[in-house]
Amino acid sequence: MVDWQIDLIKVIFIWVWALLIAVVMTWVERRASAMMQDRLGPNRAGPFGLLQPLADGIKLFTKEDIIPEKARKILFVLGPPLFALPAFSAYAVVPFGDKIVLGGKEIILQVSDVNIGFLYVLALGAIGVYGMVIGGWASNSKYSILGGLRATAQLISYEVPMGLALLTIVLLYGTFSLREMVLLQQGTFLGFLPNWGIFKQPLGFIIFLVAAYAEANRVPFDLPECESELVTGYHTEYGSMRLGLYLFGEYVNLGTLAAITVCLFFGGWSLPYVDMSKFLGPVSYGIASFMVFFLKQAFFLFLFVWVRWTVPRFRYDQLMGLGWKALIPLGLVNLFVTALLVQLTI
Amino acid sequence: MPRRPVVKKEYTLGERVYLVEITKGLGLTWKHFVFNIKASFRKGPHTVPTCWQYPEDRREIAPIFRGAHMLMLNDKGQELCVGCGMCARACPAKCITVKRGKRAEGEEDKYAGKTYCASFEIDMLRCIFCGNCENACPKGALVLGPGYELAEYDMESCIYNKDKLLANYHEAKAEGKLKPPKKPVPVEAPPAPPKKAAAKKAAGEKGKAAPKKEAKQAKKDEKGKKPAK
Amino acid sequence: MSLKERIKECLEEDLLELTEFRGDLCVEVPKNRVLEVMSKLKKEAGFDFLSDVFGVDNLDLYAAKAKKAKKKTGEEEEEEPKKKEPPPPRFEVMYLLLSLSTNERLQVKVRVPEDDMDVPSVTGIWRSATWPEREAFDMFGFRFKGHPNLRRLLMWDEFEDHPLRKDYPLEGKGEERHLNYDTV
Amino acid sequence: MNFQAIQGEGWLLTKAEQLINWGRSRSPWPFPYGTACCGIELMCALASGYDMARFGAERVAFTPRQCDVLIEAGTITKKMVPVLKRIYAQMAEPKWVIAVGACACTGGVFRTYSTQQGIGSVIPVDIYIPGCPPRPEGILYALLKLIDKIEADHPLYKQRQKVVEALEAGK
Amino acid sequence: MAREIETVCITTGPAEVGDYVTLNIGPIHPAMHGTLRVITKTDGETIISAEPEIGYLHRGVEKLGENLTYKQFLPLTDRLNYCSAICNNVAYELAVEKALGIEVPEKAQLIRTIMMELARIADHEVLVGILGVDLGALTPFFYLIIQREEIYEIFEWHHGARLTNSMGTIGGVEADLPDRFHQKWPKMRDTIRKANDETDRLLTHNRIWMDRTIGVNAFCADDALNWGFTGPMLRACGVKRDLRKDEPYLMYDQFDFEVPTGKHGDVFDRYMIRMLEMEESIKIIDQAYAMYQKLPEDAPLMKKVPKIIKPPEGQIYHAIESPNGELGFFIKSDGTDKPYRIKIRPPCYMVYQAFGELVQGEMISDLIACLSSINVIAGELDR
Repeated sequence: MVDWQIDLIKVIFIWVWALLIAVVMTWVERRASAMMQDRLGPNRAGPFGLLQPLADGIKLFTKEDIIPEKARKILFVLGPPLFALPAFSAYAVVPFGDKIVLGGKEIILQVSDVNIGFLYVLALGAIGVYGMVIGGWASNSKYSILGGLRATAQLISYEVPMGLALLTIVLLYGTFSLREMVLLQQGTFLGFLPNWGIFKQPLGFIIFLVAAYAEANRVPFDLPECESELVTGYHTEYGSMRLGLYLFGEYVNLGTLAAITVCLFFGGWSLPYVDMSKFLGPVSYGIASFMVFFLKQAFFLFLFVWVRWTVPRFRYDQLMGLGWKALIPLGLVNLFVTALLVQLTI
Repeated sequence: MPRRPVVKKEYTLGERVYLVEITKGLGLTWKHFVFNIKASFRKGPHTVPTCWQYPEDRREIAPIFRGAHMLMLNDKGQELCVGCGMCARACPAKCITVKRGKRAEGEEDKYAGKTYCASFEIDMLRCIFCGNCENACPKGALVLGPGYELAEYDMESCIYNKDKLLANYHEAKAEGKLKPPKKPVPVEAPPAPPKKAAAKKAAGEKGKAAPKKEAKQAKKDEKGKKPAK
Repeated sequence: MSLKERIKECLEEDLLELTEFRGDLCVEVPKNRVLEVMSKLKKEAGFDFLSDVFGVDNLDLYAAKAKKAKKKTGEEEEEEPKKKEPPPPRFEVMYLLLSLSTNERLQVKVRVPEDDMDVPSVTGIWRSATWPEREAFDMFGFRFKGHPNLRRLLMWDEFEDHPLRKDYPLEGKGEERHLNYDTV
Repeated sequence: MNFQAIQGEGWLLTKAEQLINWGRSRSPWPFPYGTACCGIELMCALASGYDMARFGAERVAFTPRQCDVLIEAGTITKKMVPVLKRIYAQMAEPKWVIAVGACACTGGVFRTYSTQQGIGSVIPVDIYIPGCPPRPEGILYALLKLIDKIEADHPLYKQRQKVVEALEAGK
Repeated sequence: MAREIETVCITTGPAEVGDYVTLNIGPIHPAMHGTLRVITKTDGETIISAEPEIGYLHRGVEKLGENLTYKQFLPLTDRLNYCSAICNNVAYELAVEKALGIEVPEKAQLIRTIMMELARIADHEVLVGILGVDLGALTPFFYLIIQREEIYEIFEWHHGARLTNSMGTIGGVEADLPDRFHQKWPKMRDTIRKANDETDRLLTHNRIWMDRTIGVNAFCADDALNWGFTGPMLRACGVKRDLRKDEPYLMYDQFDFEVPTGKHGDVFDRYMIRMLEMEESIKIIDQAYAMYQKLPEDAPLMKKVPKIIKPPEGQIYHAIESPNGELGFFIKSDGTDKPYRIKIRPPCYMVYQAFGELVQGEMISDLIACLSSINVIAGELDR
């Protein structure tokens, strides 16, 4: 196989993977929330209701497509793809496994090991919000524009603590490449703890997680599409597959964020205390590393669902307050202390 | 501008740090999650104890539930209804129309009374299932039965005629869902004499008024015979 | 001192009529003295809580009475609002007052003739009268003088009649509401 | 694809129709237009005890653009009629309407000056549910009936008819 | 009545004139309970002024009542406050019985009390659940609604309907407590408590919930009385007023229960009062049930009333403490079998008219929280 063929396969694989996660997540969210609420959830379409997302997809595809009369047509059409695509693209730099040997060729399980992969992820995360803002503004509805405005403010406030939390990680590992970061997290430190980001940067992890929730617009930070206040927020005027794209993009976004969390704080594909490459064959090692990564990601995806159905929602000003008054100072202190420690130890 | 009380927020440390209480909450939802996951693998349609999977797993309906109407027959299979129209008068929604017919010779095994209802129509879409008609019926002929699956594609099939009402009865009888006989309600006897007099007076008035009214109603029924809509 | 006596003492000559039925006291006061009476009742008699304000249309009541007086027809239920110049005013406005300290209730009645529907508004004394007065305007057509925002409350703005009047048919006169959304 | 396949019971089109119907019937997202008492029973039908979500009727959104089934539960007054009309007009095709309870179907006991005597004269209704209010089971039964109706529908038929007419005109 | 006003009130809120956005919320809006509409002027997210518009569920109940007999009107009272229909039924029955001058037998009173308190629990459960939903916490709603289903089951076995109960009749109740109640109540008491406890654990001490509710829409007791607040809304402001204590009807003077009061009248206090009242209701039911069990099995359930009810000419007003506050029926009788005028004094009507003042200067999210905490039931609001 030639390189470009391998790359193509990897790209297709990652697309399918991202899509699959999003599709399954819609099902998991419905069933898991139902189970937490003492009910059953969709169980009529296919076994255990597994085909429910498919049914939704078919229905949304065959529904009438409405563009409101007074909407900005081009922007209205542009909104949903602009929201969903960056989330997909961010997968490109996610190392979803170590390496696999196929036909004597060593293949790194990552679409592209960009040496500034980390910045790439941050940048794409920021682009995604344009989809929301544009969609909200173009709809020409007051609820939508309120949702869009909220999304903007939320993104600006939470990008900063997220950046601060990530900066500490960069300080710690001294690299921008996600793959190198994962490699640096193997082994243990202090003798017993896995060499993972969460143990070295617990505060940074919490800040990052909260900011990630805010980025993903999940409860308690789902203000842009706050059901009870803004009807459905920025996508109030969207129906049919455009809505489907928004909903879909949200879950792809979740997948990305979960993957990044795993890469940065939970040692990526590596298992603590065990080096899988020593007792597994080259092919099975590749698969196993992917499985480990996937399981970790799945845990975070479930956490997203789990928290959503447990806590109430913030108010707009409280959300801002939490971002600017609590997370940013904490992030700064954390950065300072980390910088000091790094300086002292090296 | 409204006046507002000054509210001081006093939080404990545990409340101040969001995560403690959120973790507790997560524990609670997790408990429910695990319990229900386990329960959902049980056999039978009623898996999660708090959720009834409707078409397969039906909830127990009270025997006195006020559902779709039915016209009762007595043990000999005779129709109890005499077509007096008391139910139509008691109905707050005015959704019942009754036409009275005289029992002909040779129909004794079909109808219990000397008169019967020639036609009996209930507009289910008007009905509010209050049970006033059942209470008003002197013969216990009209009863609100157990049926609750009443949805229809059009309005016409929601107007129940006599056949449908009798069919409701047969269905309920076949399923053994007939209402248990009503217990007589213990009534406190009026102790004071002046009240008695008042009651008598009222009863007397009623006694005088009743035949006239009934006749009038019957006449009206015969004349203005049209569906409720 | 019983409530009756206290009321009598408090209202003096403003008390036109005092009736009692099943323990519920009802006083009638002149229409142009409503504000004074209400503030007096609030300050002196301790009725500091206004439960409700609403109207009553006595058209049928007078008609029935007149009929009964004329001839005892008994069962006839035909409603014929006879325009025979009924001497008492057609409408009543009822105020339900409550004393929070003694838990006593009082009904205050004001008679309003049909040709003069102006009633002083008590919103300055109790703000709780805001919507009830609007509703009474909506349903009967009383014009409460001094009300901050006397508009229709329950029916839509273009509605013309006053539905709770006795001469308005129960099933309405076939009014329908149309909205032009472009202007909203 | 030849002309015959389009004109007759074309296998592909029939399968496509079945697929579309399957998707639509398995995900009837409701618009809970609950105005009065029936709204409470609708809430019960959506909540744990009966869980309408089992049929895919989930994601209760209050924006008409995203819903398929308008569940009109409760009295519609004359003041509300223009709002109802507008909500219905804003919904995207295909759309269905369930009238829950006596008030929505005919006005019920409220034969008064302010109550609309049934929404059937304002918007087309697919299913009528008697009851005041109907039990949650009654609402679910109506939903199942609606699902049957959706499954018997021919979403591509009109399209097909158009193609056939065009081809015949061309011949 | 005891007044405990310890709080300091200050005048707050923006006052400048500016360029504001008019935001129409409702009548079809997820938080507007179906039929309410509020027209707000907003500055960003802050509400400069809010004007509620009602009447979208005005069904003409009062006019209809004048054309129906006393017995026929009873089912209509169900459709006023449909969250706790039984309280409306009993309020109406008590009013007519007052006009007739009769008092129902003791056993009927106890059954009414038990059913009313169950209805109160059901009403409060819905309120707390919906408040949670509107503030973004969906799960407690589902835990509470299960308990409501259990209560509905008892209603159904007692008089044959789940929601629009039409319980009892003028002169008493028609049925004794059902077997279901005897079997279920000991267990149900615990499950209701458990569901409340779970809600409490999910919400009360959660900082997000506290931030969203404490100090939001706080209201002064003086203003509340002036605006005609009653029930939990008034008690949240710190005024200890409960018709069950102050003007006892049925046999409430024989029960031992507390009247919980709040301090500031904010959303949190309203929520807490409802949570505490459910506990008190359970206590009342226990006491009433104990008294009920002491009565002989064939004790009378009904007072003898004529078949056609014709109260003598006159007018009466009778009020009870419904879950929302003072629910009163004014009945003017002209001696015929139909009431001459029926006026219903709905509790949430008085509260909702102050809505503009309640939410002025707060944010859009608070408007939603405020509306949920008032428990506006459109059926009794518009009638």
